[in-house]
Amino acid sequence: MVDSGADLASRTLPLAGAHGGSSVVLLEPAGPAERISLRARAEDVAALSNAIGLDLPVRPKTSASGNGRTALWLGPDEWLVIGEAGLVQAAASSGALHSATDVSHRNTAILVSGPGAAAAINSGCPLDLSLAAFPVAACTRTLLGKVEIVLLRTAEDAFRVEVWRSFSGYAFGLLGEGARDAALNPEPL
Amino acid sequence: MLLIHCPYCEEDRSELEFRWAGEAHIARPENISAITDEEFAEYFFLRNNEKGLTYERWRHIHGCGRFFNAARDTVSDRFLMTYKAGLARQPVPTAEEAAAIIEDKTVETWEAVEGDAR
Amino acid sequence: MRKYSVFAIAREAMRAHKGWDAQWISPEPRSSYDVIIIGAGGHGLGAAYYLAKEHGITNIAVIEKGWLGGGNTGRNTTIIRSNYLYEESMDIYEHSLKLWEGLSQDLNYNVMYSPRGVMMLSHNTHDMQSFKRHINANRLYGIDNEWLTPEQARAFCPPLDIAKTARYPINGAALQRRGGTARHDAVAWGYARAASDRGVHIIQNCEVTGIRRGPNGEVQGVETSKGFIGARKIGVSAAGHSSVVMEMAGVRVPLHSNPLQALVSEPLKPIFPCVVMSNTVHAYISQSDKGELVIGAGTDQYNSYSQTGGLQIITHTLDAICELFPIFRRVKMMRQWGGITDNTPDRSPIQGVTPVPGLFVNCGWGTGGFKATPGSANLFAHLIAKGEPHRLAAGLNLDRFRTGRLIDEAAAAAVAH
Amino acid sequence: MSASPDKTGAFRIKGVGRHTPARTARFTFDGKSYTALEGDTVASALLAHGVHLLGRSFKYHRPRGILTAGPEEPNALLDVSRDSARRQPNVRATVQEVFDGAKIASQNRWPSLSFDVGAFNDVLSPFFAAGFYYKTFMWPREAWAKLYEPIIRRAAGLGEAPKEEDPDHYANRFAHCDVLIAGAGIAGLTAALSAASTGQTVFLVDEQPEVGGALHFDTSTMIDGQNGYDWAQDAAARLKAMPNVTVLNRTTVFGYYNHGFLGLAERVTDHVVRPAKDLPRERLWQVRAKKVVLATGAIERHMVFANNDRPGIMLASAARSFLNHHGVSVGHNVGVYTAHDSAYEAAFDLHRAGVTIAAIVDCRADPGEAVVAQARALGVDVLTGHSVTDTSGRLRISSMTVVRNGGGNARKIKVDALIVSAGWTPSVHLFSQSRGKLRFDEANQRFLPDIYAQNCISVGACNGTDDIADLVDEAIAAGGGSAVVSAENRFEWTGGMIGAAEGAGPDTVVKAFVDFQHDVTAKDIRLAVREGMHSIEHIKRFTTNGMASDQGKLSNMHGLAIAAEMLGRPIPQVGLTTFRAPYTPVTYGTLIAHSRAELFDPTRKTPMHALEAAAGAEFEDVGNWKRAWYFPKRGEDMHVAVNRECRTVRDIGGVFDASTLGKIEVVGPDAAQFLNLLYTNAWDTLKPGKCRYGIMTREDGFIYDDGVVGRLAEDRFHVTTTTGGAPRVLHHMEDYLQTEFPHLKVWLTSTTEQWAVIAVQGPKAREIIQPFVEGVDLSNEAFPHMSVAECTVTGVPARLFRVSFTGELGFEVNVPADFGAAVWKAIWERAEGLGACLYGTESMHVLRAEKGYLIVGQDTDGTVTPDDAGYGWAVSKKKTDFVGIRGLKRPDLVREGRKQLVGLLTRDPGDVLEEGAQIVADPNQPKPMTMLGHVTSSYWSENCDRSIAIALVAGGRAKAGETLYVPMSDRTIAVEVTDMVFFDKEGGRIHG
Repeated sequence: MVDSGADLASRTLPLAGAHGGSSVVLLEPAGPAERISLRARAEDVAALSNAIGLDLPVRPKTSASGNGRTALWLGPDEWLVIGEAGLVQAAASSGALHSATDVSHRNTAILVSGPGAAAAINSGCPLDLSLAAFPVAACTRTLLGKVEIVLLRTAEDAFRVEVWRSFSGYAFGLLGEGARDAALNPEPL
Repeated sequence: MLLIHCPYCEEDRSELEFRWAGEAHIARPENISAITDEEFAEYFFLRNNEKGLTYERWRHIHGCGRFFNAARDTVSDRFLMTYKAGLARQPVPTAEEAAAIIEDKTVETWEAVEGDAR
Repeated sequence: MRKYSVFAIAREAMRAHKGWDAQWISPEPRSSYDVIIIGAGGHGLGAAYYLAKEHGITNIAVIEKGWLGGGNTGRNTTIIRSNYLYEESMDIYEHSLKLWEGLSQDLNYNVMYSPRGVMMLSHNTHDMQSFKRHINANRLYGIDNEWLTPEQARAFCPPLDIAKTARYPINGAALQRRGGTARHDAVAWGYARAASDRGVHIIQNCEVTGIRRGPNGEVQGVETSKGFIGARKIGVSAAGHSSVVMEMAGVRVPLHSNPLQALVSEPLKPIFPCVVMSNTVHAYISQSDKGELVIGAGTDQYNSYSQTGGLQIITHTLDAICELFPIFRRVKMMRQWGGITDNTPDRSPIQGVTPVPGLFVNCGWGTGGFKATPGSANLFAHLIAKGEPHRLAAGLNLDRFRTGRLIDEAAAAAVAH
Repeated sequence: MSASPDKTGAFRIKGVGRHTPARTARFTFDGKSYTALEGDTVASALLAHGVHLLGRSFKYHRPRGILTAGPEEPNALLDVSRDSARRQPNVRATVQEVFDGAKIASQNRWPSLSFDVGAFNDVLSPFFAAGFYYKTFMWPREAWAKLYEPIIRRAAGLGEAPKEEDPDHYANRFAHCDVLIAGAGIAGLTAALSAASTGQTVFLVDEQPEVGGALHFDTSTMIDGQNGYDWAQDAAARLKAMPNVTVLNRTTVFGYYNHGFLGLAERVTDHVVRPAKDLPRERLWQVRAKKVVLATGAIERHMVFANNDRPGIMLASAARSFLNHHGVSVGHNVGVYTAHDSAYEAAFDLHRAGVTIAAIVDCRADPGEAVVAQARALGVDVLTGHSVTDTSGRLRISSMTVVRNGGGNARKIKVDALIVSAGWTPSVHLFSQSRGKLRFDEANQRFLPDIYAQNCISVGACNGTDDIADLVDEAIAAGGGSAVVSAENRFEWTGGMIGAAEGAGPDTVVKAFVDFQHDVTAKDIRLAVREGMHSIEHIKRFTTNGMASDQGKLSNMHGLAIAAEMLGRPIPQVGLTTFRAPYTPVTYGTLIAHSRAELFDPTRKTPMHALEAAAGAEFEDVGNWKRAWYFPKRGEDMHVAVNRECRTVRDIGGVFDASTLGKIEVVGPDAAQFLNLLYTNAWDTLKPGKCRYGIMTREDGFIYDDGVVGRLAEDRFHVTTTTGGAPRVLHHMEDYLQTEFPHLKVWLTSTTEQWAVIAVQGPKAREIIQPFVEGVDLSNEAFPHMSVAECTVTGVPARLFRVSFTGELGFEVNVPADFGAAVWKAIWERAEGLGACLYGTESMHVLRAEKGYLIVGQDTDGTVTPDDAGYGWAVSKKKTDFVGIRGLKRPDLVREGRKQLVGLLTRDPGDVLEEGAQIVADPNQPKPMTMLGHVTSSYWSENCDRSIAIALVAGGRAKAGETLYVPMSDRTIAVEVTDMVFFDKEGGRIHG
């Protein structure tokens, strides 16, 4: 499904107007993006990679970017692909057996950046976010407090937090508290 | 809070990300509509509830989403191994193999320490 | 047995309390008994007591792996109530509640049964529908349970936050005034003392390792760490470990053993007059006579016999408690612990005969075993003595998992504690 | 000593202690103002002013002072507040740092600390032996709860609970490290230096404001040529400068859980005068450590003798801390009673500071030679082989009675403080929490770590390593790296005892306290044994020894020894009670951290929430969701609003937010086959473009969920679930897909939140949406009831369903969620113009009940089969398999007389039954009544102009036309059993 026919001005983003952070963490709602939940068996990965224009990652906790698209490994047959319009059609053009479901509006994203970014996320996320354990481009589904998120490290001190829209207010609020605390006691390691 | 090795994510992750999913290796009867009431009760309700080594399923629900199998000691809560869904029941590491992994003088069960001391 | 009374205390006070007898004796086991009960918790000791008192059977041993009352009897949050939904449940829990009301006097042991009221909070339309279903069923069954408005609920429990702005505002509550608490250790000790006085042998630190069966499959006795002990009848009342014991007789029971956690605060002056439970936010709380806030936390999700559990269970319970009672946020947790509950698929207990002649089972009380102690023990004694269940416990049989006639309080109700 | 006119206290000794004299703080204690030095604890500050009386005991209300200088303190528990909302009861005076403006009060006394009416209990104490309450208060039966218990409750308890909501906030941090070291004394610091040298990530955690542990009091240890305490501060500074090391002070490792998981509580602001607004009061650290080094030290024990609890009696190491760290003397004329050499060093330090040592009474015949020699050299009177058998002094000790062991004349020695030591108990709490197994060290009468359950190692005093060189080696090895630390002590310590001292033996009636806070005496423990309590757990519970807020840190070993002696059994056979988390009490607020108010639980709102709120909606909680409940207009109550909404929907139309319904996209060539297995219905016969209502059961055959399923293409289904059921249904489906039917080529994706769903229902529904819809012919013929199409609505890509939960002509417009608000606005504008209304969940419930549509979870619980619900038709008879097929055939699920859903009409149409009301055949039967079932749904139906109800009734369908009764508390309501359809029985409207 594409948004081409729609008046983009009438889109209401769940975190519209949200702002927050602290001296060491910047919190920003990400702009709208197209996303698909892509599912396929191992034998069809190559064809889909071709069609989408990037190599779908096959190692756990990794992502790949290319052609304005980013594919996040979420499970052995599951990717979250984020990018410009046309993802469903691109996947379909592969001719390979797969499932591509539009989740562009299901998710929204929070961009967390700054020297305290990891500490802020660790206020609610049980993962080891040291660079050794969670390097740039690492990604996974995990928890932030009481809600599920998909976490992608976009730079040493920047993360993208994908979250279902109705949980985004909670996630933003918790990250806000985490950001505040990170300013007082930044990344311990 | 347990630390669980997800065989799909190939990593130890916090129990928070997982959901326990009952005893492992209980196959749904192929001819389920033909089985007796007793057989149905056995299939649906009866579980081993072992005190000691148990085979169980977990789902990495807030991770890769996969169900997988685990062998765990229900007294010490130690995981002996985890393996992917669909694999047959795996033998647990022998005592020697386990000893190679775990430092010696490790207490085997909680039962042994509760309430008293040597 | 010396009768306990204020006069006895006064007499003993004059001679430095040196005249008290042991509350129970710890004999070496005989070679055989008429009845062996496995598990010296409240249910097992109570069953022995009632067998002796009401059925004239005194040649009984209660065999305990550890120390009496050391399992779930001594680890629970001591809530007592009978306002269940199904007749099978109402029968046994109300039978129990009636026994609680006179238990101290019956045992000559103050078990501190305190009918301070158990209030269950309703937070939404579904809760209200469910609670009113309970209240109406209870009323027609002769069990007290009443609906309170939020204001009435706060009047009954002043620390309660009934603000409409709460995340889950309270839209009412169900109150059983006869519900309350009792002193858990005293229940085990009171039964032990009264049973011992009637000749029952309580054999502690004796682990049952096998159940010996005769040529026709009937029970003959138990193998233990103190040797073989014969018995014509065996009652299993080994909460948490029921599957393990039943397995010794080759009987599988549909149980999961899970750690259930609880915690207490530092002692405080009286602040909390009753018992409050909320299923929607998952919390229950009361204040002990010592002043500790006693808080029941959740069950860990996995099977375990470890009597321990994760910190996340505790934190999740406490956030709910502080949501209901924001003044408690500065109160401190003093001690946390876990017990092992055995849980059935329908969250109702199993008490009945088994496929093995002479073997009787009482298990699966989940998180509700303490409140049932006198009733369960009393009816278990009847079952063992007569070989068939009492009318009030007839529905709790094992066969229901074959027929599908479950007693699913959890499925039917908002509250399954 | 030089009696100084110091405003920070007459017992402050110039030139001693580590605080800066210029930096003072003022606080009040029980209303009286005191000046302290920054860095003082409340205990040291009060002692500096000669204040020893700090509290009253739990049971006998005996005057109590300060026993320790650390978190093991059982007596000196105070109420500390900043302001009325920031008041904390039961604070240990020995841990709380003084801050300017602190208001501190004693507890558990009335009317005052020095004159407490409750002390009458002490006079009556012969009656209040351990467990006395089990033996009395039984008659009359009602009196326990009404009379005795309230009195006992008022007498018990320590502090007053806070009365206001806590305004402070708390923080949480998850963290990981290679090595976590608990305790930053010599052992912990050395282990940290060693571990840090390997490049591992290290957490060094200590509960005190500064590192050093025992070096706070121990002035005779030299390390690397430096005074020990100074070395510790240097070491900490070096560690803090390393990028791989985190040093946390004022932080307690309170719990050691499974698989290297530890809970830490960091106290951030309790010592700060004016905390910055952003600072959390405390921070919870949840740390996963690959390895744990326990360097938790040891706790000194008190001596158990008659009247050993008077204010002014304290542990020798505590007195040494107060002196060497805080510069405060605990008295002018101090007695020493010991069974261990360490107390001598306290005496030496005090002596050096100019304090008179009245005598050192040592119950041993042969104490360490070096310390005795030193004492004699200093001219201190040492009485070996003597015991203190009593003390006097009402609010503070004034003398001790000393007797030669084995008999002799009692000698009364005047003292104003008595310092005691029975030796040291290794702190094995965390080791024990980690499920490690202890062994009893017979020679030294202590429990030590033996078998480890986790990747953990104990070093130093908590491991029983007394020799300092050994300790350092052990710590370096535990750290796994290298470090050069050379340490030496002046004296080697010997001695120690556990159990009652001379004069407090079994043949005495003296009050020799074992557990101070709970007033447990040696004779209480003996009484417990006499009464048949032979397990240490029984003794603990009967006497409450070790169950106070200090969890027996001082009392457990003494209690055990006394019990063992009484039982004639060796200590290991009597057992040791289990150590439970937390090590010291932890504030609920810390454990909760961020999870409060808005962050207690996520509040889920639909894309149209703000518009609904603006339209005046009242909301109800459904799971985490806020759903619009009803839309009252000015002056309308709920009843009036709902009546209006219901009427308007049927007369004209209504717009409803159905976004919360769960949605799952089922995609793949085997999608239909998969649904065939998961639902009772058949799906392969459903054509693309069509919908079907489906029922899902679990294997047991009971209804689990329901919803409409639309087939968008051969290989793509849009499945809807109940609002509350969405996550569990998806989990249930994944379970079967991954483990039972992995051969099926199908994938599941939650799309609940992808779509905003706007239901438009009523005769004008088509007219309302028509102008916005492109790409589908909405006519009845082209797009009949139970159709689905992909199209655009207001230019937005949409999935349009022709479905109805009201029995009216109806559509559900699904648009991508970000467009929900805009599309809702457009549709509502037009609907409003046509006379339609907004309606909420309450009206939705009424409207569907008028049609007899089921709500899973309200009309069914987990015990209702599809046939019970009147939906037997939805169970395929042709399929050979689906989840539930076998469970449905079980004897009880097919028996006669099961409860079935039926309609009920009250005889008086104005009577609205109570949901949850019970139904009987004979209202006059005695209790307990036989109940036939209950009312599941009940409403006033404006459209039927009467009340309607749905009920589960035993054998219900066969009872159609019969009269049954609903007995309420004040009256009985007669009802007639009917079918479940109350409105438009022919069902024509839905096809309008």
